[in-house]
Amino acid sequence: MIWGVDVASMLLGGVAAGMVLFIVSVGLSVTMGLMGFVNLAHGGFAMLGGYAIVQAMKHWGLGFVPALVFGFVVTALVSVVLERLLYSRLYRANELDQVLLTIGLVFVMIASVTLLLGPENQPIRLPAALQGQIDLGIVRYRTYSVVLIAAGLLIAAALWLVFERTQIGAQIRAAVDNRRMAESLGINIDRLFTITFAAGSGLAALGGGLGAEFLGLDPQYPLKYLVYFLIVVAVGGLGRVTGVFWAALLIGVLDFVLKKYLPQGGTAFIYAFTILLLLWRPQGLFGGAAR
Amino acid sequence: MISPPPSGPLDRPAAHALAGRHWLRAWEPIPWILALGLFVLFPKHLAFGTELLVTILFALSLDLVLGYAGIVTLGHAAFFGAGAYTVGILAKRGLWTEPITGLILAAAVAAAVGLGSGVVLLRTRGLTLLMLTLCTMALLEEAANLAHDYTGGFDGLDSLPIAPLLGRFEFNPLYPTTQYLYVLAVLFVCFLFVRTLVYSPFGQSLTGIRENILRMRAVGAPVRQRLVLCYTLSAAIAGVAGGIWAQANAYVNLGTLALDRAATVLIILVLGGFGRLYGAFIGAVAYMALSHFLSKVYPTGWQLGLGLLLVVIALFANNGILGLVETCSRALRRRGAGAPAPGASAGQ
Amino acid sequence: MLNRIIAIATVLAATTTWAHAQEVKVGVNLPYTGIGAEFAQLVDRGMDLYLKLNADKVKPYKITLVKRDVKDPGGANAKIAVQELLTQENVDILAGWIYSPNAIASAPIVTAGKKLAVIMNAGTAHITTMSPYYVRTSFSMWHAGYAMGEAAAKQLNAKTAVVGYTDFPPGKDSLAAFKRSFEAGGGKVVDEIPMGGAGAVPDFTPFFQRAKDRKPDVFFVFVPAGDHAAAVVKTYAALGMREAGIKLIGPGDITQDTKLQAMGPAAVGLITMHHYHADLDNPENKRFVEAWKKEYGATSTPDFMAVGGYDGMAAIVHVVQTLKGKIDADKALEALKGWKFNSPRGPIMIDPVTRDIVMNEYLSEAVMKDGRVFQKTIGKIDAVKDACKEQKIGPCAPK
Amino acid sequence: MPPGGPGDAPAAPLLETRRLCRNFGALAAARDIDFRLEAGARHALIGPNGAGKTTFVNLLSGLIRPSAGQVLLKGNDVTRVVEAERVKLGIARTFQINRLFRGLTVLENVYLAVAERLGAAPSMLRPAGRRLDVVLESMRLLETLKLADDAGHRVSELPYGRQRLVELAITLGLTPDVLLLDEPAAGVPSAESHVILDAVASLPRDIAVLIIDHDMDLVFRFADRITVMVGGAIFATGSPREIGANPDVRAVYLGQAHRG
Repeated sequence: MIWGVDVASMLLGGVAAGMVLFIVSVGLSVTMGLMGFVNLAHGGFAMLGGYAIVQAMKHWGLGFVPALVFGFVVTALVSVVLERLLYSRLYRANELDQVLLTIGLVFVMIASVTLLLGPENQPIRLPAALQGQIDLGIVRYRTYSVVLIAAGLLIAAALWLVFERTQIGAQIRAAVDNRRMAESLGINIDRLFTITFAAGSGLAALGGGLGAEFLGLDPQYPLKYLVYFLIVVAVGGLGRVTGVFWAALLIGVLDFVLKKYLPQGGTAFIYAFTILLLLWRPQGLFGGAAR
Repeated sequence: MISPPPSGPLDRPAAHALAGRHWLRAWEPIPWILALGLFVLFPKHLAFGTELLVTILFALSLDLVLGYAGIVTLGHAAFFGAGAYTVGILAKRGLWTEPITGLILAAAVAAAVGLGSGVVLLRTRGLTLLMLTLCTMALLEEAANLAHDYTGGFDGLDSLPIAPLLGRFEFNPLYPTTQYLYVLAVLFVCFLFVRTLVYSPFGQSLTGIRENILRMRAVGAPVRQRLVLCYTLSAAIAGVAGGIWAQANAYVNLGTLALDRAATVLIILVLGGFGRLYGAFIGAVAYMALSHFLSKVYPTGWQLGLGLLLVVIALFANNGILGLVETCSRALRRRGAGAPAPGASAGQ
Repeated sequence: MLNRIIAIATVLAATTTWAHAQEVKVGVNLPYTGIGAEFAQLVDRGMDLYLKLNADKVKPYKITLVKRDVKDPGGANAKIAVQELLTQENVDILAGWIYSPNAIASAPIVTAGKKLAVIMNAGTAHITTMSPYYVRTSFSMWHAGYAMGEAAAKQLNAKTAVVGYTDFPPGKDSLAAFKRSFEAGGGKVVDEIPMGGAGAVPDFTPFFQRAKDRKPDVFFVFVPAGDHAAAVVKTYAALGMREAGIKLIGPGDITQDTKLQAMGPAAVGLITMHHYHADLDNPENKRFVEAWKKEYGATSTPDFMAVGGYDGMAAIVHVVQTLKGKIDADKALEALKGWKFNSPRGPIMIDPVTRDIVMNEYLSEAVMKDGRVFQKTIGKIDAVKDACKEQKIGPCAPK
Repeated sequence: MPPGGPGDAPAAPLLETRRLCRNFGALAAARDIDFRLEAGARHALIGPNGAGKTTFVNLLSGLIRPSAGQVLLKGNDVTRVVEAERVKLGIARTFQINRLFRGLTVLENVYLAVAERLGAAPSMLRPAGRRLDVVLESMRLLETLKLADDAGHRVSELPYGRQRLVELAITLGLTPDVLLLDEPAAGVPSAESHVILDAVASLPRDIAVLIIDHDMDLVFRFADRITVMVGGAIFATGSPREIGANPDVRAVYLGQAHRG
């Protein structure tokens, strides 16, 4: 029984952390898979979204859920503007020029947020119902972790439906598998990318808001967590929604277990795990063959 | 001068261009004159100047793998750190304090790390390789943090007893004149080596690997072996950069192994223009001078200016500042001559 | 030949420009950007506020602040900043240092530059031993850690403790300090949990779960101030550790004033030992907090970092007055040794032997009062010295 | 039609495969291929799209590994020998879609191949241009292929037809014993294709050539032996006359269901 409680609480904690990783990273994975665009500013959209959500709750008294919706929409809109103005000019450019552009954008985002709202961490106030603990029968656990898991599952299910059951989902899958083929079938890749980019950034915003309780929210956010997002994308396989999902959960749970039982190892285990996994499967757990 | 044999083919302009492309161009001494000029005219800026020169050396080592062999890595600080800790640990324990031989040891250790990781990692490319190099570096950083007894952990190793250069010139922390000239000399030697290398047939074959790795295999090149060799040489130079940084500062810490350093040097090289030898110089000067002087006048908001510069260069220049210069000068020449410019080889 | 060139260049560089008798230049190095930007702002505001509130005490001299961004804890940028402040700006006094590694890296330059250097935050215990010109107006990790260990054993009657700490030198210092006094007082540290580096993800759930499984009387946590502190309290509450009968204690970093209100009721019951919090009841502090809110907004609050800057500037002004605007490092040190000041944190003094600060430590409990979290002082230890240097432990022992 | 070569003598083929198979998942792209290429042969490989011709060339050059079976070069088993090593043993190829060093000049493209063959490539301390032997040989080759005027131009600046010639030039720079040409004129406007076809026709007689092409005129003019592939297997092999007269082959090419 004690053992069961232990395992259950470990799974809950790890899965909840994994869900945050999933929500933020999934957009990055799909846009990178679709266009091969190295968007290092993805975490920046998570930060912008998180800020929008916190500010909306603080100044306009918006509830948590309406604020999340607001953050999604605002960030998606901002990202479309940036995508049309900046990203679209570099679709066929060298990936290193893309790195330069997106890192530059990250610097601009960090500096703007710092100048406008200060360098300090932005605390998020969760509704009282989401704080404290919840009794799940076998174990009492942090309510918000359970909420995160539910939210993550909901988003994953919605994404699955979009990808499997809609025209646009089918187009994205086709384009990720073989862009040239998809183009020759008359799929408008640029338009597809704009839509995916907006949705992915919006999701990142949700992740920024939902994860703020764990990850905090400050101007350095886009750089602080970039490595984690990239690890999830690489381990999951580019452009694979299910891949990102399982990779995020795997890393979330593994990180949790290792931290609990081997805290002395620091974060070294996650890096070692990523190295071994990528050597074993260079295209990630769910990635296709090398292209 | 080349002395063409009686046969005709070597008289063609393309053959002349290839045979003479390693020749010194008129403007090539300029960076070195400027560096000496800085020493004479701005003696108060030598601490910054020393850091700038070390960064150029580090970026140059990255250019070898990234610009010439096309290996995109986010883990190059692993070698910088390996070199820095080699110098630091040997000096702190009183085992080795002579600077020049210390650099050779730093290069050897970094090369060993490069060889070991290169053999394992260079079978992959793209995002996978990027993440593998990054994680390897992060692992080394963790290891350095855990090996507190040797590395000083987060605090690092301070007040390293570095022997005077050539037995005569002390390293003064406040007026780093010796450091500056020392780093400049080492940079010059390393630059000559890299320059020779990229114009050699070996360098040419690296360019071939960058341009089309599959075709390189199809002409019979042992691609993996070349990449590993190039990676090892580059690691050795990065190790020299790290070692000399530790000597000049009499200090090592975990920052030498950090992602920050690896990412910054990548940005610097891309900003300057990779695969062009001088991109390391231009990029380091542009990036560091801008952030240094902008942060003096505007300590809280200088990142905005830097970010905008990166965005503008990415949007309007094809391959960094040197790419922009090349495009402009080609356009000017075309307008001036009214004839198509002769195809210059890429990578020069 | 080369020798001579270097010598000439050195002389050229060293020729100091004319210093106005009336103007004193203070070179400030702080991480105005990057992960420490928030802390830099607090220290910076603390300094500015002192000058603003005490304009008459500065007269007839003029203090000019030359501010430099040191960007990161990497050491190199801080070194360059300090070197240039000394050689280009010819500052009379140095100040700043948020991060300990930067203070460590700068030490040789400070020594070579022969200028008074006031450390306004960096807390690793031994850094004041690294240069004879370092004077610290902030704290050492041992101040709070050591006092907390004593209080936990005696006042809180704890028998067992688990220590969770951020795995970098201030964290290790804090662990060592707490453990030493707690075990001397008859307690036992049953588990020591390193919780990742300073830059790690501030999700402490797994570590706290491990601590909870150990069922200690108290859980002593050190994390660097900032967003990590908020996460500590949230995790503690959310895992139901209070209900499990485990008291969360630590240095004041975990109840940093700037984060406290955002923690809300979850923070209630936290017991911390520190040299400052904004709710301290003394006239100096009342004046300080009031002026702060007037200057930087009603929702803004000073904290222990701000006080480090504030007191540091007070020390500098004292030096300027004593030396009549002509700053000489050795005389400045003499002026500061044994200097006493009525700070918002209560009476403070610079230890004439160690050049480190001597100050009161306050044991506080977070309670709800008038709808906000309030730090109630429940105990006080007068004139605490840095125990690490007092007891000559590890790197604090004289070489 | 060229006169019958030494292909009539079955003694020791230059290149041979035995029951060569390659599967991609459930798809068998090469099935039990027994094939012989004689020294000095002009051998054409034809078949409808998707017949597995390029897969077969990839197996011969070592770009991909077979699922089963053997590849023999001059009687030696080279099945396990990697692509780059096979080049050293004398097998070289062109690609159906250009694989060039697009950012480099035409001369540098050929230089890379010649430098590898002459063992100059590992040299680090001499300037590439000082290896006059490599430069000279590269230039001579370009002159032979009438590319010398373009030698200084970047490959990406050339029209596609010229690029196809560079593709051929790189391969010839390796002076192979066995030359595998995968649709050398594919994608080239017919006005320009004759240059490539002339170049192919004037290859040295001692090289054994295997050519894939859809242009039947070219195939029947050039080849002294033709192999027809269908569905990953060899469907027929014979002299051009035999293949031309084979009703099954005609059926395949006229799109009728064969043996239908």
